[in-house]
Amino acid sequence: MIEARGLDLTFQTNDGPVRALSDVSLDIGAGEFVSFIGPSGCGKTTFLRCIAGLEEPTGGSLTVNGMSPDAARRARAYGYVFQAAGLYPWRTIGGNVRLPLEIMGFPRAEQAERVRRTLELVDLAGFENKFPWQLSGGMQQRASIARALAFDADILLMDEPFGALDEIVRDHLNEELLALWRRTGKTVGFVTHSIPEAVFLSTRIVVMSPRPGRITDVIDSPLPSERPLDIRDSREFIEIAHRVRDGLRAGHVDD
Amino acid sequence: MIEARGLDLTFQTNDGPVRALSDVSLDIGAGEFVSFIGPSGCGKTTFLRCIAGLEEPTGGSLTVNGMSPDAARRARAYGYVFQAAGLYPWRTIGGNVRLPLEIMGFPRAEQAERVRRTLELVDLAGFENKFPWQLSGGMQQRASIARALAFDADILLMDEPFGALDEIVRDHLNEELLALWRRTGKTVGFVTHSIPEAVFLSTRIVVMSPRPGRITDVIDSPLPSERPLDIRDSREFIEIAHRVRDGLRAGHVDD
Amino acid sequence: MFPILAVLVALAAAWYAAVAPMNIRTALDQAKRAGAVVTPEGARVRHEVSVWRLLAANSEHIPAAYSLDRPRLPTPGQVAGELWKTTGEMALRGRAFSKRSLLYHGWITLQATLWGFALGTTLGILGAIAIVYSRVADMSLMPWAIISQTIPIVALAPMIIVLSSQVGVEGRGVPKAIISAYLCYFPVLVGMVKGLRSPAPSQLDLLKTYNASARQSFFKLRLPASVPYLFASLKVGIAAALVGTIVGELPTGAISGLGARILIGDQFGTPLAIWAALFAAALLAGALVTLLDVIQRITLRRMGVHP
Amino acid sequence: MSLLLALGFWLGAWGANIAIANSRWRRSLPARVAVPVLFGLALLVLWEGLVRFFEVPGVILPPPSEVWAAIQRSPDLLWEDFRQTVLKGALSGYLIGCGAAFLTAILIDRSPFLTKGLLPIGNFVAALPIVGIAPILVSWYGFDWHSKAAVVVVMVFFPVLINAVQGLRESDTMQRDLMRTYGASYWQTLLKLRLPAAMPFLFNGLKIASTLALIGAIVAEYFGSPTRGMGFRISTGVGRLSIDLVWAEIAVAAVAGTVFYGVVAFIEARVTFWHPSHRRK
Amino acid sequence: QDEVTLQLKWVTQAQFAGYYVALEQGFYEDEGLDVTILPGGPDIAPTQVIAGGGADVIVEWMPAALAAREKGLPLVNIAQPFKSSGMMLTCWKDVGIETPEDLDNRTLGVWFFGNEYPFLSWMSHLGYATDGAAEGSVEVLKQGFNVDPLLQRQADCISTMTYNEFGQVLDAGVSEDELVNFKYEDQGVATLEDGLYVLEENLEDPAFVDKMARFVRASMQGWKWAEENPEEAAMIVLDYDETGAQTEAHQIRMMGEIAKLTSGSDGRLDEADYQRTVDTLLAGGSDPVITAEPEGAFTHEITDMALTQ
Ligand SMILES: Nc1ncnc2c1ncn2[C@@H]1O[C@H](COP(=O)(O)OP(=O)(O)OP(=O)(O)O)[C@@H](O)[C@H]1O
Ligand SMILES: Nc1ncnc2c1ncn2[C@@H]1O[C@H](COP(=O)(O)OP(=O)(O)OP(=O)(O)O)[C@@H](O)[C@H]1O
Ligand SMILES: Cc1ncc(C[n+]2csc(CCO)c2C)c(N)n1
Ligand SMILES: [Mg+2]
Ligand SMILES: [Mg+2]
Repeated sequence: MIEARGLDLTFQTNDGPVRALSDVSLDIGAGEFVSFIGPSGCGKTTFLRCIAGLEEPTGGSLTVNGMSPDAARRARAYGYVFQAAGLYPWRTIGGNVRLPLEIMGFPRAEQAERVRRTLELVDLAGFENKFPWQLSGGMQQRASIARALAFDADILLMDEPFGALDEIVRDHLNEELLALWRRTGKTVGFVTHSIPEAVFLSTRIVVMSPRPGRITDVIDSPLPSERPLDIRDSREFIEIAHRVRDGLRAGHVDD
Repeated sequence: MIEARGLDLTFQTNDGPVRALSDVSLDIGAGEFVSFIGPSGCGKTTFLRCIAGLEEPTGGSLTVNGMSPDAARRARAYGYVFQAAGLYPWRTIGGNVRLPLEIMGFPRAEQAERVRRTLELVDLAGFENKFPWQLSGGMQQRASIARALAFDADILLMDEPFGALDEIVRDHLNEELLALWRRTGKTVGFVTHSIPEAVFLSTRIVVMSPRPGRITDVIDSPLPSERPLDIRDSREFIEIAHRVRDGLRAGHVDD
Repeated sequence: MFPILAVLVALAAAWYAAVAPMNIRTALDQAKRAGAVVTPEGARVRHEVSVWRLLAANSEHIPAAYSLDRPRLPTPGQVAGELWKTTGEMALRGRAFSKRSLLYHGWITLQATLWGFALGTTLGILGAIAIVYSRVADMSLMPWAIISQTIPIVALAPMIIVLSSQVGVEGRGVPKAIISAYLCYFPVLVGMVKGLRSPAPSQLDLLKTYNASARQSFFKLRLPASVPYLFASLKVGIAAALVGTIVGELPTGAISGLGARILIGDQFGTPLAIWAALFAAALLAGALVTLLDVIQRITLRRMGVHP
Repeated sequence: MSLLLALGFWLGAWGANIAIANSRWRRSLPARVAVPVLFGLALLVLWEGLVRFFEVPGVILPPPSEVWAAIQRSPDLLWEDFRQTVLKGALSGYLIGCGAAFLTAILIDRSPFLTKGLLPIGNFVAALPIVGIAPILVSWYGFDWHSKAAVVVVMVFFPVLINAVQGLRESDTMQRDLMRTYGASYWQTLLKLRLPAAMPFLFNGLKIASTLALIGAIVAEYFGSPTRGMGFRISTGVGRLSIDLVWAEIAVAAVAGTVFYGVVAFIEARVTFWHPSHRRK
Repeated sequence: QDEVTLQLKWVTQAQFAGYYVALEQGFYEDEGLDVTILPGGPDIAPTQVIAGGGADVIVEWMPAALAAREKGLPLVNIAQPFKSSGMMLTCWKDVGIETPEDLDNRTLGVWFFGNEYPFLSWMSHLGYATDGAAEGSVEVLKQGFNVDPLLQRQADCISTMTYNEFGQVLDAGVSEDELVNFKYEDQGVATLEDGLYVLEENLEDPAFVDKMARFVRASMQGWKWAEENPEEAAMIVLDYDETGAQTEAHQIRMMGEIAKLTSGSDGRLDEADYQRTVDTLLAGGSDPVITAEPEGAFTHEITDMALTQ
């Protein structure tokens, strides 16, 4: 469904070019849940942005559903959670979540219903009329997750969505996300720094490494799709986590 | 050194008052390392901001080194790492780290030296001349940590400084921070969502709970001040972590 | 309110202090003609002497500097008196809209200003939209928008009048509004181009992932993000529109309006009339800008801007 | 015939511009020069065509070719006027006016008292109409360029003030809080945070003022001047029906104004490179 | 009724009383004319207005009209209600000016905008250059619309009209014996002011000619009425002044002075005056206002029709 072949991306900056992606090849099938993990600056965000058609690769090829990322973007195939919440300061929390719904022309009643539902999902019921600066950091992040979940995109791209959340909310949202994914069969691209989270959620874990950003390891998870929270104490889980940690460490040694 | 007595803080918003802190009393002695943990929206940031004199409590009393927080702020007692990086877009990374040094009137040569050293500490050597928008999210966060460490404040207030970092960098920075703390005897207020991180770093862990924000538990850590990374596998460590997790969970049940 | 009063009092005091040096020459000329003793004697000689020495040598004539008929610098009191005579007093006598009343002329000017402002801001905003959304417009329009502002309106005014009369526009209201719009549109254009481009790349990216149409990204992102720039521009724009109208009132036949009052006041040597019209214009502009400021505050508050 | 030719040229230039603007050289310097030049040429050709076709009398609007001839005829005259009006009147007035407005903005911003007291009054000074102040200032500062500079000062003051004040309020809360944690003094916060954050707005004002300065200097000459200067030449030219010379002066004004604006915009791009409006890809 | 649009040279004031009187007293209406009077102002060149079709007939000074004619705008004088010129140069006596010879090396205020021609002719007559204060030359200032340059001694002399600016100087408290006036009329360089001009091509249309004849007849009737009833005429002008800034005293005095200039004319252009104007302008020295004897710059046809009926 998503096919990257020898992807290359070099940024031109004031003090020389920065190679953010180098020869990245990856296939993501429909309905897969793929996590990206890697040291900071290894190109995770950049790769997600390429998939979403927000960044123009300088080399290689990339198709999404057989189309160019741009065409897929135009078909509104994505929901994107950015690394920074990026709420519009002049809209209330409700208004921010409603934004994509307005743009995609959902009927008014449904807009209200969806806003209510997704805000409840991320535990923000009652904060509808607050403005972003009146929310704590974690609440802002949850609002931005709600914004991406409010409409039903086929592909969900999430860039460290749960970074600013405490363990318990995080576990809760992990479960919700997993349930949503199983229910809807969406394709998910997920960036995280938490190895347990990556293992818990994914069907596949992509380990990346920086300078230049590239894929160093792709780990398939044989865990069943039904995953209670305590699967994290299973031997299988711990083993996969170990493999991921080793992969990560390898990337760091390169420095 | 930091004394809060019955602190209260209510925000007035367009749809009614929000009680962000309610009857918070806490003493932090000089040289302590205190972590704050709690569900998002429980007032961690708000409390840190009160200590730094950035927010005016609506009730109770608060002194820092026997002064008002405002006076302490003016005496340049703090280094503050904000939850969002907040780098100035018109300054390079090096320039951003140099900013507090310029303001506090460090000599030029020392400025350069300190910038170099702290950037190295957070693994950003070589990114001195990049602009903030040319950095990844985690790199921005590290730059903002470097900015707070560049000058030697007595009190370090850090609001989820390592949220956007991968495990390995995070471990590395945890160790560095601990070493710095031991070496300098700074007082540290540290907000985190990671229970292991809190336990690993702190002499005391403050568990908070929302609506209204209050302290529900204060857990002393009997761990030795010399803490290798593998102390995390010790029984003592795991026990404390459990207590923290229980405290956190209790806060969530309140909802 | 108190700070405004305090600043006003300070300004008025400085003004009063400036009246004596500004007017002393004229006052001495008149005193001499009336037979008083002044030093030095000759008008031509006095002209060579600095005002400070004149003030020192003729201190008994300083009061006269404050009550001249045709002062170089009238006192605030004189200006206020003239203003009152041509507004409040007329109104009290029920002649608020006679042609001798500044209320009437202010109204004439205000009308053209508002038309010019409406036309100018519309043009400015549309131009900014074109420039922000169309590369061709950006590359070709902006340089010429700049050039348009370097052409002095006074040079164009006669052409605008001739052309509008050829197109069959009766009266001088329309050319005035056009001249007013010509001055007004540019600040709005420049400010709005900046404002419409002010959203951060990440904010734009979000809309891109929704594949928002140009229209949607305009109304949902660019426009709200540009509001602070918009209001700064509108305030400059309305002031420019008023200046434009008044400038336009000279070449359009100087028939009525504050500009015509100023010209006639100039030609017939009645400086008080000029100052009164000037202040009327300033009051008008101040009122308009203050109104925009209030609207800005309300809008920004409703947009939840951090206080 | 001339009309058809002109229309044809215009359409062709339009098409060429669209092609250039969408080509991949669109960011290159030649393309960025070519597009406005082509656009301008098209306007000139259209102007020439329309004037010839409708036989507009030369005393109302001469064709560009005649204007060009007038420029070639009198370079010395144009240079003398340029020096008088632009170099002496407009430029010095611009520098003084913008400087004063900027300082006032800082003063206003520094003291809440002045913000409440001076800014509302500043609003009132906003629209002191140039035609009203020009005769007064000519009578105060004489006929030469000093009075023109004074008019320019008054004209540019307000746009720069409004934008500077707005700009100084632009830094966001977190950026200001950071400075507070450093215990930064007012001046440090101003220098290191609020001024850089204000630059996008300030340059807005400076750009608008750069065109106003020229208008101000020219119009002021209507109310008394030596027998040189662009405003003098324009008003005298209209009276003498030497409209070709008038347009030659206008052309000089346009070039001077554009260069002036361009210099300010160039500096702006260097100073506010970090602002999203300059960070476009 | 035939429509006629008249473009004045300057703002509504007694200088144009005849036309306002004719309008107010119904003289135009009696001739079957519906006349619109457009006041002028700075930056309105009546010549440009008529060229653009904004007026049928304009009030203009002959030097400007002849200059326009040379520029290819064929204006024709159809009537000359002003017999003599009201222009003067008014100087301070105490700076030592008594005769034109004393003007050497002085600073002089002059109106431009097409009104500078008589002055330039006079200077070349006197043999003075006009490019700065020096021996054998004068410094020329473009004067604005007020008399401040004289009162504040920024200039030694300024241009005045007997009926207007000179009064302003006196109003400012200056007595006549402090001043020296050089009337252009006395200096032999007077040029004709305030004539009525139309476009030559329009005169080929008999209907237009007839209309203009009626217009001139009614206008002259207005002028004669104004001369006989100066105070009422001034009040009529005041009624038409929409700025409301003109005063009775000013307009009555102006009407009195204007009457002196119009009284010698029945509307017919005196060819001797015309010739003197042309000679003055041709003698403009290095930069003559016109370079060749104009042809067909006036016609008696209209006044003949108007006056013989
Ligand atoms: N706009 C840009 N201009 C120049 N360089 C950039 C730009 N965006 C990213 N980079 C560089 O590209 C590299 C990869 O950045 P990217 O944001 O993809 O990292 P990441 O894997 O998301 O890191 P993190 O976990 O810290 O968010 C970094 O070295 C960064 O400096
Ligand atoms: N400026 C403000 N105006 C109004 N309400 C505010 C403001 N700042 C914070 N709040 C409210 O105060 C409460 C505490 O916020 P705070 O930012 O301290 O939470 P936190 O513990 O830091 O959460 P997180 O872990 O998500 O950052 C929240 O309910 C928030 O909505
Ligand atoms: C731009 C311009 N400047 C000066 C005059 C001078 N002028 C010629 S006739 C006249 C009326 C006399 O009171 C005046 C003032 C003008 N007309 N236009
Ligand atoms: Mg990233
Ligand atoms: Mg927080």
